[in-house]
Amino acid sequence: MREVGIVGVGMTKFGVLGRVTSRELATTAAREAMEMANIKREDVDAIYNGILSPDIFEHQMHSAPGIPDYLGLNNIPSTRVEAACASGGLAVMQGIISVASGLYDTVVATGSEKMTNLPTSHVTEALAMCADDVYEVSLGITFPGAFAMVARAHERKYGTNAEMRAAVAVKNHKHGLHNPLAQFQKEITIEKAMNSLMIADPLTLYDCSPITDGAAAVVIVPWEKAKKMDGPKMKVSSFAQASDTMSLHDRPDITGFKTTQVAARKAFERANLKVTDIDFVEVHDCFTIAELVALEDIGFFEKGKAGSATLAGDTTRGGYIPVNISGGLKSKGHPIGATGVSQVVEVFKQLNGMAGQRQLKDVNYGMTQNLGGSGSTIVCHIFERGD
Amino acid sequence: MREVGIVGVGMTKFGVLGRVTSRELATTAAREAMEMANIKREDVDAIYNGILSPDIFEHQMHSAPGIPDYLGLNNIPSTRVEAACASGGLAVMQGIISVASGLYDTVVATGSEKMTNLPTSHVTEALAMCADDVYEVSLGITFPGAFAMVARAHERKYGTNAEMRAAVAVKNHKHGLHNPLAQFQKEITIEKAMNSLMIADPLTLYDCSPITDGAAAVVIVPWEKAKKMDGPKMKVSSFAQASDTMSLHDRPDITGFKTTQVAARKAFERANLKVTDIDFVEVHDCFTIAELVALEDIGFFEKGKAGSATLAGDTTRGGYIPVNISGGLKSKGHPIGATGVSQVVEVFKQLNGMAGQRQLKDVNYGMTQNLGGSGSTIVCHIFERGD
Amino acid sequence: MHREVVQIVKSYEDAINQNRIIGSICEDCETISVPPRAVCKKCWSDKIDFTTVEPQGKLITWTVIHIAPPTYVDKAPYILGIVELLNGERLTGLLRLPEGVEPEFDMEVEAAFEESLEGAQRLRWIPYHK
Amino acid sequence: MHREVVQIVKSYEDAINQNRIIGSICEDCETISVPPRAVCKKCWSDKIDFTTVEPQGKLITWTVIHIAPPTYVDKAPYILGIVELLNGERLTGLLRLPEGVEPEFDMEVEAAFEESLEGAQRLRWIPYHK
Ligand SMILES: [Zn+2]
Ligand SMILES: [Zn+2]
Repeated sequence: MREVGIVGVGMTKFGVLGRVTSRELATTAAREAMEMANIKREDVDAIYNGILSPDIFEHQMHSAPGIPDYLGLNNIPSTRVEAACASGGLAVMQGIISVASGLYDTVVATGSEKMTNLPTSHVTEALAMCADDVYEVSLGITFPGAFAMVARAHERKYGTNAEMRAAVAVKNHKHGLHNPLAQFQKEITIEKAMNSLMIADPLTLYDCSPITDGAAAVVIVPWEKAKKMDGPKMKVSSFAQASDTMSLHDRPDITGFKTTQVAARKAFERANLKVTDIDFVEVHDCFTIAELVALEDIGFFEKGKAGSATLAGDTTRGGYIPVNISGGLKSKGHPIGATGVSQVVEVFKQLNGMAGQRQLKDVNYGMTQNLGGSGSTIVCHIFERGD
Repeated sequence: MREVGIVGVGMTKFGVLGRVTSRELATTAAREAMEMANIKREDVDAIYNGILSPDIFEHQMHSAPGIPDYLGLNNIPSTRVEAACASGGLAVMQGIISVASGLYDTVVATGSEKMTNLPTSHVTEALAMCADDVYEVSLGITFPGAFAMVARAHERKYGTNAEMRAAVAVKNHKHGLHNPLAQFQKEITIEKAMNSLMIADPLTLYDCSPITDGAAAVVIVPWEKAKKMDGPKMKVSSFAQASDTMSLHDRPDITGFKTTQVAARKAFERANLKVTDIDFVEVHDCFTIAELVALEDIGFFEKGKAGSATLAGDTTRGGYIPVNISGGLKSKGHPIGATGVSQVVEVFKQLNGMAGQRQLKDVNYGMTQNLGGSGSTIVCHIFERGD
Repeated sequence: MHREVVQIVKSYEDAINQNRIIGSICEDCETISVPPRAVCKKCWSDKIDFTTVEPQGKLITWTVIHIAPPTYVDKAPYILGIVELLNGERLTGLLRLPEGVEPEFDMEVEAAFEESLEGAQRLRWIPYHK
Repeated sequence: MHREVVQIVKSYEDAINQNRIIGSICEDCETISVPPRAVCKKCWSDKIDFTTVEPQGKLITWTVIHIAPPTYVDKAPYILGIVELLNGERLTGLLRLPEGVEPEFDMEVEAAFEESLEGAQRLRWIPYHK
């Protein structure tokens, strides 16, 4: 496989965006990314689009061809991939594979979702459909519910409590303050988080990421080509994907996700890197417990230690490992298909000194972890500075 | 890119299959393909699944991880792709790219759909959602309606009439007689087809493919590996994908699909073959007019000539170019995500002398053309004998 | 660098709600697109403005839909066609013809707007009255 | 060569409709899976049979769902948990506890079956009565 790089990124405002289609959002993000990459439009060979369910949210299937259509890029291949909340990361990964293979020289990977058309209970149902319909959804499971069961199992085994989970929310809201594209720019307190509305016991409103509209995009080219380009860039060090059972109950251990462990280990092996080489990470904090579990499963902390580490400030800017400097799903928002792509966008901006007020210093390697379902799909990427 | 081959195929019965999930269907087809390939289960590196909308048909998203789950293949990557009725062909193509890249050595590409849970009007709506929601679906378009408008434009320009369309249905039903996995094994007459229930004028019931449950699967490996294997095999000569505008009205010419023209031309170029090198073809006859248009757009016949050629018997077994020997979507059935994979299954069986009563003689090159939406996505493959 | 989202679909729907059909017009090459587009289909410029187009055209193809989705079952059979506007751009739409009038190629039609509906689905085409 | 489709989900649902929980049992290695599987999760054999399992177990984790999907809104808040059966296999299910009884780790439960419903969703877990 050829080495591959990213040479441009784009992202819409994340939030409640009114009457706009995911297709318009994806097109906007793609145009920004292509402009940053300064590529000629006729050079785009293919598009990938990660999106959860335009079917349910927008009464629209077959979303992918709509993007080159709106971009005026006639007849190029455009492929939708779906892996629940990991759809965006997977679109980036499939784009990387297609360039690494030698098939395409310039690919735009996009992620998008328009969720706020539906009332909350309908969104809750749509997301629940990423769990096993027969053995979980028909019994009334929700995604907060699935992660609540993980949180309770984790608390029993390791003592990870509500305060530790709230500390994740507080930290990510604080990080999001400096991300103008984030859905929220507002600080919260541990007390406020712990006393917010109960969603799925023990998870409260502030343990959960919001319902969001938005899109993000990246431009992928062979690294040999990227090196000759003047603009910002980063190299894809490695990527990996893993799957697990659809039903949470079918896994021997639910205090972690084996998929994250497998995907992260593969990503480290393929990049010939160790976890200590990573300078910052964007993990999938759809729920606060998910961030803690991700940090343990990747190996930044021993099992059971991420909660106290978060309380101690180890995961904030200037801490041992800065986690979700973008604000994470919690504060940045979680437009499902866009999320995994927006994680890559954040790594790109950090590695190229384009992150404005939230810029980290001296960062060489950034990592992303994007989760789908109750961890049934995980996609990890590692990127390195391009200069 | 590495050269790639197919070394095993599987396909469930296509039809009305009762209480069974698309996941069980995909798993069954995958097991059959893996058994034919005689690969060790632990050698499977990844799975791709083409499926239109488990969301709408089965209240289930995130279908892909469910397949390795049911196969007992823990933690391997599993990716869903969706491109309307071209989802299956696209899953095969993404699987081929991933093996050609060097990333994976053994990939199972599956296609599946469980459609008959819903009443016909709801299926009609779900399929219509592959058109443009804002500019077409909100106005009441259906897929028979979209192809009816193509048929009428084609009739005006080239005189392709109801009898010629009916001849496609008659021919494919005749072919399907010899396919035990086809939904229908029954001959029809031109008169019966022309006088059947009007669906979307001028298309009648027998111009349309049925609503079907089913799955199909193929095993993809590097050609270097395939050559050393004892069982049946075929080589992937080439593949290509193209997109077009979502809305039919946005295209200058609707008497054909530019996507088919572009994808077929690319496939011929990449394989260094001419249309006259192809011994038989499986095209996407979701509607009778679609077969005629496909044959013209690929180049088997001049524009406007496929209808009279079909009436003359040029597309039947023993004709100039045998088309849809499997029975096509018309007689074999059209379980959306499975269709494109089942086309590849048919080419494999023909090239390996495994097609039973419908076996063609002396065939070296087979081609597939899989269509999504009103031609907004096309995926073409060319395969050659492996011995 | 950061791009604001241009709400093209909303602009189109808002116009239809005001009984107007709009297209986009490219400031660079003057190409008009109906429905409107954020990116010019000819020169890829994104400097676009909206313009109201003549709501008349001719029927270039059509179908009569007998088997309809649930929301349209009550209306079936209904005539759906593609109309080529005077400027050459095209739109899909529902035809509302007087009793006894059949659709035919190149039939001249003009836009009407359904009163009870909202957005893009308000658009209807009726025979042109000179 | 050709494989018939084994309707595992249907078999499970049919059993639940008869107030039984079934698993698959591998004819080669005797591994039991609940819910049943067409392929043995241990040895990958597809020689499987169905077996009725003891409808008792203990609660290993749970949640109380307050914000529910539309079809469950009327029931919220409700308790959903994972039950480890006596044979070590696990199932997700709804808990129906008497007033004043709170869920706790390792609480012993047994299956009950909702009368008005069909299929997998009939399953409920209630405190075990020795
Ligand atoms: Zn222009
Ligand atoms: Zn066994």
